[in-house]
Amino acid sequence: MDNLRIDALIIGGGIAGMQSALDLADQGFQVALVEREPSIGGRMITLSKVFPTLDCCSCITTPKMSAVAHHPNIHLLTYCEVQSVREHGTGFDISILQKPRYVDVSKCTGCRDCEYECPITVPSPFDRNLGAYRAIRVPFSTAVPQKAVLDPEYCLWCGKCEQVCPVEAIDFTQQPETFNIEAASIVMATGFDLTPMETKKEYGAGKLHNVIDPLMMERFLAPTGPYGRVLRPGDGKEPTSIAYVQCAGSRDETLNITYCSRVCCMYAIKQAMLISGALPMAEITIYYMDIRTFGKGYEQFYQNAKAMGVEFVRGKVASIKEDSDQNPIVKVEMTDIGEIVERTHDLVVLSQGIIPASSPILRGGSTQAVSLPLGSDGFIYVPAPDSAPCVTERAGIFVTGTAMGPMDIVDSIISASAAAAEASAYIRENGNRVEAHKEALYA
Amino acid sequence: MPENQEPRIGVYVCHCGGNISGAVQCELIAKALKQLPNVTITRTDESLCSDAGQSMIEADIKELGVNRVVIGACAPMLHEQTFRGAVTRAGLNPYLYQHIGLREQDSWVHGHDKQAATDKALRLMSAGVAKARLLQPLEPIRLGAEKHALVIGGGVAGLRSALDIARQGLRVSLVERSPFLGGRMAQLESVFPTEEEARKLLHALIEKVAAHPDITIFTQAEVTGVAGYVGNFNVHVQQHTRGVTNENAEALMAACSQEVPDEFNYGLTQRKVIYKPYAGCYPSTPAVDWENYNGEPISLNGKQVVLKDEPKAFELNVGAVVVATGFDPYTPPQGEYGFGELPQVVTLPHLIRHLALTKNGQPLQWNGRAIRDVALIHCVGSRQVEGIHQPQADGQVNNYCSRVCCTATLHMTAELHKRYPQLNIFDLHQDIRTYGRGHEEYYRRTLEDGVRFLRYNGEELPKVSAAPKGDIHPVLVKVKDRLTYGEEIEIPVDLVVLAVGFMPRDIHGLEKMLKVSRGADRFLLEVHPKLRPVETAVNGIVLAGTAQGPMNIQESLSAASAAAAKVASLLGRGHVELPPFVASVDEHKCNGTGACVEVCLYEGAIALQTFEENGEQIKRAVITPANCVGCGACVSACPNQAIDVQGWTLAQYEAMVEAIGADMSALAEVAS
Amino acid sequence: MTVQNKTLSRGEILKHLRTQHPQAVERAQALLKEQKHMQQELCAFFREKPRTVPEAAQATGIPASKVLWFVAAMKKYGIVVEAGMCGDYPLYKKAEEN
Amino acid sequence: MSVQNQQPKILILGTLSGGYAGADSTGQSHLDYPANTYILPVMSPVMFPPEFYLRAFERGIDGIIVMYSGTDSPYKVEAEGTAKLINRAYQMMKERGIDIRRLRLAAICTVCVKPFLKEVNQMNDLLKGIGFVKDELAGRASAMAGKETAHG
Repeated sequence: MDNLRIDALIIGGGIAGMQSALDLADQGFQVALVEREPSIGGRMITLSKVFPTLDCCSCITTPKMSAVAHHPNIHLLTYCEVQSVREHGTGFDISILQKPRYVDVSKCTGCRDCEYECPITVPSPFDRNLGAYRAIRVPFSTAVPQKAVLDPEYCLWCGKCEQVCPVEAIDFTQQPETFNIEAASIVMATGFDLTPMETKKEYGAGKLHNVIDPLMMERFLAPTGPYGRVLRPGDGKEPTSIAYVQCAGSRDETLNITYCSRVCCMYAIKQAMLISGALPMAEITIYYMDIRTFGKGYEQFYQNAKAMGVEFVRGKVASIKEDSDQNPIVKVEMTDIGEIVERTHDLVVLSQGIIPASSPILRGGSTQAVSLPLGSDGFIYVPAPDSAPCVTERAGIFVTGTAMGPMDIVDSIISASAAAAEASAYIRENGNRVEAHKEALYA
Repeated sequence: MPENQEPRIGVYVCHCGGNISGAVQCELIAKALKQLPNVTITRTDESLCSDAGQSMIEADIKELGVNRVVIGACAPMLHEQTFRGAVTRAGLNPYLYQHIGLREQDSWVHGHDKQAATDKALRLMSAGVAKARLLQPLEPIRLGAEKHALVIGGGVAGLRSALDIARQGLRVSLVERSPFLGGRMAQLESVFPTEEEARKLLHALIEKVAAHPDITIFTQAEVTGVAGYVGNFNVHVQQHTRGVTNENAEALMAACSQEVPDEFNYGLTQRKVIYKPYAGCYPSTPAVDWENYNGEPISLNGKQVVLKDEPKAFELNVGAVVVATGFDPYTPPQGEYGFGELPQVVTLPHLIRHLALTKNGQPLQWNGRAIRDVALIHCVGSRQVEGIHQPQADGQVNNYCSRVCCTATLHMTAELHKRYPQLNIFDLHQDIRTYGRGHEEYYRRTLEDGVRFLRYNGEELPKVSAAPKGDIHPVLVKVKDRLTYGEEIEIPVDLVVLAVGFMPRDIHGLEKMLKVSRGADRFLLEVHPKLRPVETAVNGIVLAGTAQGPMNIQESLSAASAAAAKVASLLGRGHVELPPFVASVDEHKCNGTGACVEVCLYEGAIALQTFEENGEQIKRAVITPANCVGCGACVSACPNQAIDVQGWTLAQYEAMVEAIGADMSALAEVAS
Repeated sequence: MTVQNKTLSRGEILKHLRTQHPQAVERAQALLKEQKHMQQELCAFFREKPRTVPEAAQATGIPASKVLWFVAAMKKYGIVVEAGMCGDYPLYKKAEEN
Repeated sequence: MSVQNQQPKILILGTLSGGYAGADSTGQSHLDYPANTYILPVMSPVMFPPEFYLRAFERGIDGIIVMYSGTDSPYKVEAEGTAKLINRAYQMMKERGIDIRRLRLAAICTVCVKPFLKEVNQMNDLLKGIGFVKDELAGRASAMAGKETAHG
C-alpha cells in the first residue's frame, strides 16, 4: 500500500471518533479513521435504546457509520492497529498494522454463507460473550464494513468456508501488513471499558451466574440480542425481580477508582424503564448512594422512572452472594432506616464504571505507540480543561470522548466536534494541509 | 434519464429494530403494496438506515431499475438525508424519494392496537406511493454563502466560538450587549477542577479574540433585526456610544458622582455610572451605563460635560449565527428559604463575590457580624417539584438539574474551609452530583475537612427562619436528615447560602427574530441531542454554551468549539445548497393575472415580467428561487393553477388524499 | 503465499496454517468435539417436545448456563426455535428440518 | 389482514415547523391517540385553495385538522393567509351541506403534545357524533333530488 498523506488521523471508530472524522471531512479535510475491531461503531452500536429520548440506538449510530463509510474524504481502516507514531516535521509518521481478515474485502458480499458453514461456535464479544457466532463471521448485523472476518484463535483451518464462498473471497494467504500514514494531526478517540467485575470480590468477582454487567443487559434489551428477550444467563429464566447496584466500580477507594463514571445512574434508570416495558410484571430496584441525573432532560427521566414504579433504595450494597438456585442475595445497608438487610433477586446488574479502553496504543505491550501522559485517573491527561478541553500535552494530538474520562453519548458527540474544531485549526495554522479535497454529496 | 421513464417504484418498510414491527405488520404491508400499479418491488428490513439496508436500496435502483423510492421508517427529520444520500449514490435524483414516518406517527402511538396501526401504515404508505408516481427530479438551489459568521454573546462560549470560527479562515462579528467582554465567567474567582484564576483564563482567551485580524468585536451592541437565510443572513445591529474617549475616560470616571448598585458584585457594592466592572477588564476603557445615567453634567477641569448616547445602526451580512447568550442565575422569590426576608440568606453567586471582596486574612463577616456557622442548601431553583415549589412567572417550575451547582458549592466549601478552617459548615443536599473529571475530589476533600453533610428529601424541604429571640445565631435551619433516618435536626447558623441553579435568559425578542425555539425546560432547543446537538431547527443558526442548558466552563467551551465546527462545515466552501422546494410557474398555464405577486410577502420572490410572444406583449410570473421560501401562498392564489411548490405540488397532495380515502379492502385481502 | 520461494497448494497452505497455530487448533478441535456432542444431545432432547433450559441441563448433565449459551447459538443459526413459555422459562424445540 | 372502513377518517395537514413536528413529539412521548388519523407534512397550508378541502371530503375524508404554525410560522403570510382560505372553505362547505366543524384550523407547535392530543381527540369525538361525510353529502344530494322532484 502506498503511503497515505492526510490531514488528520482519528484513532478509534466509536461514536466520538466517527463524529470527529465526519466534522473534519465535511470541512474538506482528508481524514483516516483507524479502528482495531473489524467494524466501526464502538460501544454505542451495541446499545439497545439511548437516554433520555429512548431512541433506538442503532437508528442514530448506523447512519453515522454509513456516512463515515461513504464519505469521499474519509479513508476507513478497520481491523488495523497503530504501531508507532513519530514526529515528522510539523506532522506525524504513523505506522499501522493491518491484521489479516483472511477475507478479501473487495470480493466479500457479506452473505454469511461461510459463517453458516463454519463448524465452530464461539462466544461473541459483541454480545458480551453471552451470544455466539462462528469462527468466521460478519461481526454483527449492522457492521460496517459488512464483510466477514476469520478468527485464527478458534479456526480449525478446515477450509469449509472457502468451499462455500460464492465469490471466492476467502484468502488464507493473507499476512499481517504494515503501512505508513503521514498525518498533520491526530485525534485520540480510543474509548472506554467497564471496570472489571473480577476486581470486586465482595460482589462475586464475576463468578456469580446471575450477576451481570450493564452492557450485557443492553444486549438483552436490544432486538438483535442473544436471547431475543431478557433472560438471566444462569439458566434462562425470565427474571421477575431485578436489582441494580450503583457505583459498582466507581467512587470506590478499594479499587482506586475514586471518580464518578457519570453514565451509570442514567443507564440504570433507562434499563429499568426498558425492562418495565419488556417484562411488565418485573420488580426493579436500584440501590444507590446519589442519583446523578444531571444532563439535559435527565432529571425528568429519573422522575418518570420513579412514577413508573421503579424502586429507588438509598443504600450501599456490602456484598452479593447466591443461594442454591443461583439467585443473587444482596446485602445492603439501607441508610434511610439504618438497617442492614438481605434481599434475594433473580438477577443483579452491577452498574460498573468506566475505565480507559485497554488500548495497546496507549499503554502496556511493547508498542507504546502514542506516548501521551495520563491523568491520575488513567485517562489521557488534559493540561488545561477549562481553556482547551481537547488539547493534550503533545502538540497536534487531540483527545475526545471517553478517552479523556467518563462521558455520556451527548457529551461525547459534542466533545468530538470540539476536537475536530481544534484539529482543523491546528492543521490550518501549521499550513501543511493536504491539497486534494472532495466535496461530500451528502454527509 | 431513468426519471423520465414510467415510474418503477421501490417500497421499503423498516422494522426499526422492532420499534415499528412491534406494532405494524410490516410484511403484510409489503405484500399488499406490491399490488399497486407501478410498484416494482417491496421489501422489509430490520434496519433500513444501516449500511446493509441502504446498500439493498442502492442495488434495487441499479439492478431492478427502480426509479422512485418510498420508505416507511422513523421520522423524516431523522433520516430523510440518510436515504437521499443512498438514492444519490445509486445514481438517482435524490428527490425521487418519499419518506413516510411510521414510527413516531404510527407504531409508537398506536402500539395498543396492532390492527389499527397496520391499517394506518398501509394507507400512509399507499399515499407515499401515490405521491411517488408524481415525483419529478429536482436540483438543489446553490447560493453563495458569506464567509462571515455572527456570534451573539461575549461570554466564554461566544468568545471561544468566535475564535474557533476565525481559526477556520472565516470572518467573525461578535456582538455583546454589555460594554465589556467576559460574561458570567468574569464574576468567578477560581475554576474547578484546576483551581486556576478564572479571569486569567478568560483574559488569555479574550486576548486571542481581540488580536485575531478576522474578528470584529461590537460591545454595547444588540441585534435588532434578522432577515434572510443560511449563507445570507442580513442582521441589523444597534450599538450604543461608549460615551467617553480613551483620553478623558479615567478622569471622567473619577469626576462622576452618580452611583448605582454594582451588578458585577450582585449589588454588594456601588459603582459609578461611568464604570469598569473590575480592574483588567476588556476593553479597558470605562463605559457609560446609559440605562442609569441621569443626564446631569459632570464637571471636569472646570468644564461641564454632558454625556450623550448616539446609538448607531448598521447591518451585517453573515452566513451563520451562533447564539451564545448565556444564562441567569436563579433569583429566589421573596421568602424561599427566607431569601429577601432574612438578611443572612444569600445566594452562592453573592457569596463568591463577597469572598472575593473579603481580603485574605480578614475575618469572614456578613452585615458586620462574624460568621462561625454556615449552611449551604443545594438545588435552589433546580429539581423543583410541581405543587411544592412556587412556579415561575410563566407558571412552570424548574424541574431540571442545573448540573453545575453541586461541584460549585463544594468548590466554595473547600475554599471557605481553606480560608476559615474554624468555620462550621453544613451542607444540605438531595444527591451530591460531582460527576465531572476531578469533581468527586471536592466531595472527598470536604468530607475530610469535617463539613457536615445532611440529606433532605425533595418533597420535604429544609426550613429557614429567624432564630428565636435571645439565640446567639440569627437564623435557624431545620432539616429532616435522611442520613440520620429522618430525624429533624435544628442548625442555628450565621449565614445561609442558597446554591441557585441556572435560569434560561429572557431573550424572547431575539428568539423571535431568529425563529429558534425552546424546549420544555425553556432553554434553547437543539434539533436532536445526538444527531445534531448544537444545531437549531433553523438552518445556519447554531447554539453555544448555556443558552442551551446548564453547563460548566469546560462544557461550554466544548459546545462552543462544536458550534464553530458546524459553522465551518457550513460556510467553508463559500456556498450553501438549499432544498429546491420553491415555487415554479407553468408558463403554459400562466396568463399573467398577477394574483400571485399580490399575495407574496417576500421581496423579489415573484414578479410579472413582460415577454414577446408571436409579436404580442404578454405578462408572465417569474420566480427568483433564492428569495422564495416555498410557502405556497401563490399556489392557492393562482386562478389558473399555474404555480406549484416543487416537491410539494397540489397534484401530489390530491393523489395522497385520494389514496388515504380509498377502499383498501382488496389490497388488504391479497396480503392476508 | 510462498514459503522459502516454494508456491504452496491449497491443502499445503491450510496445513501450514495449522502448524502455525498449534495451540489454537488444539483448543478448537476440543471445542468442536464438545459442541458436536452437545448439539446431538440437545437436539435429540428438544426434538421430543419443547423443553426449558433447566430441563435440558438436568437431562444432559451440562450446566444450565452453558446450555443457554449453546441454545442461543443454535437459535441464531436456525437449529432450534422458541416454542412458548413454561412458567418463567421459554421453551425451545428443534426447528423443522428441510 | 383486514381493513377498518368503519372508522371515520381524519386528515391532518401538519406544518414541518409546527403540527407535523408536534405529532413527532407526541410519538416520542409514546402517547396514544386514535389511529384513524393520517398526517401529511406540509410546508405551509397557505398553499391549499379552498376547493382542496371540498375535494378531500368528496374522497372520503370525514374530518380535516389543519395544524399550522400560526404566528410562529417561518412564513410571513401563513397565519393570516391560511385563516382567510379556511374561511372561504367554510362558506363552500355550508353551500354543500357539510358540517363546518369537520374542518379545524389549529396552531400547534413542535412540542405541543397536549394541544395535539386535544385536537385529535376532539375531532374524533365529534366525528363519532356526526358520522361519515359521505352520508352528509348523500343526504344533501337526496335533499336536492327531493327538491327537484317537488319542483317538477
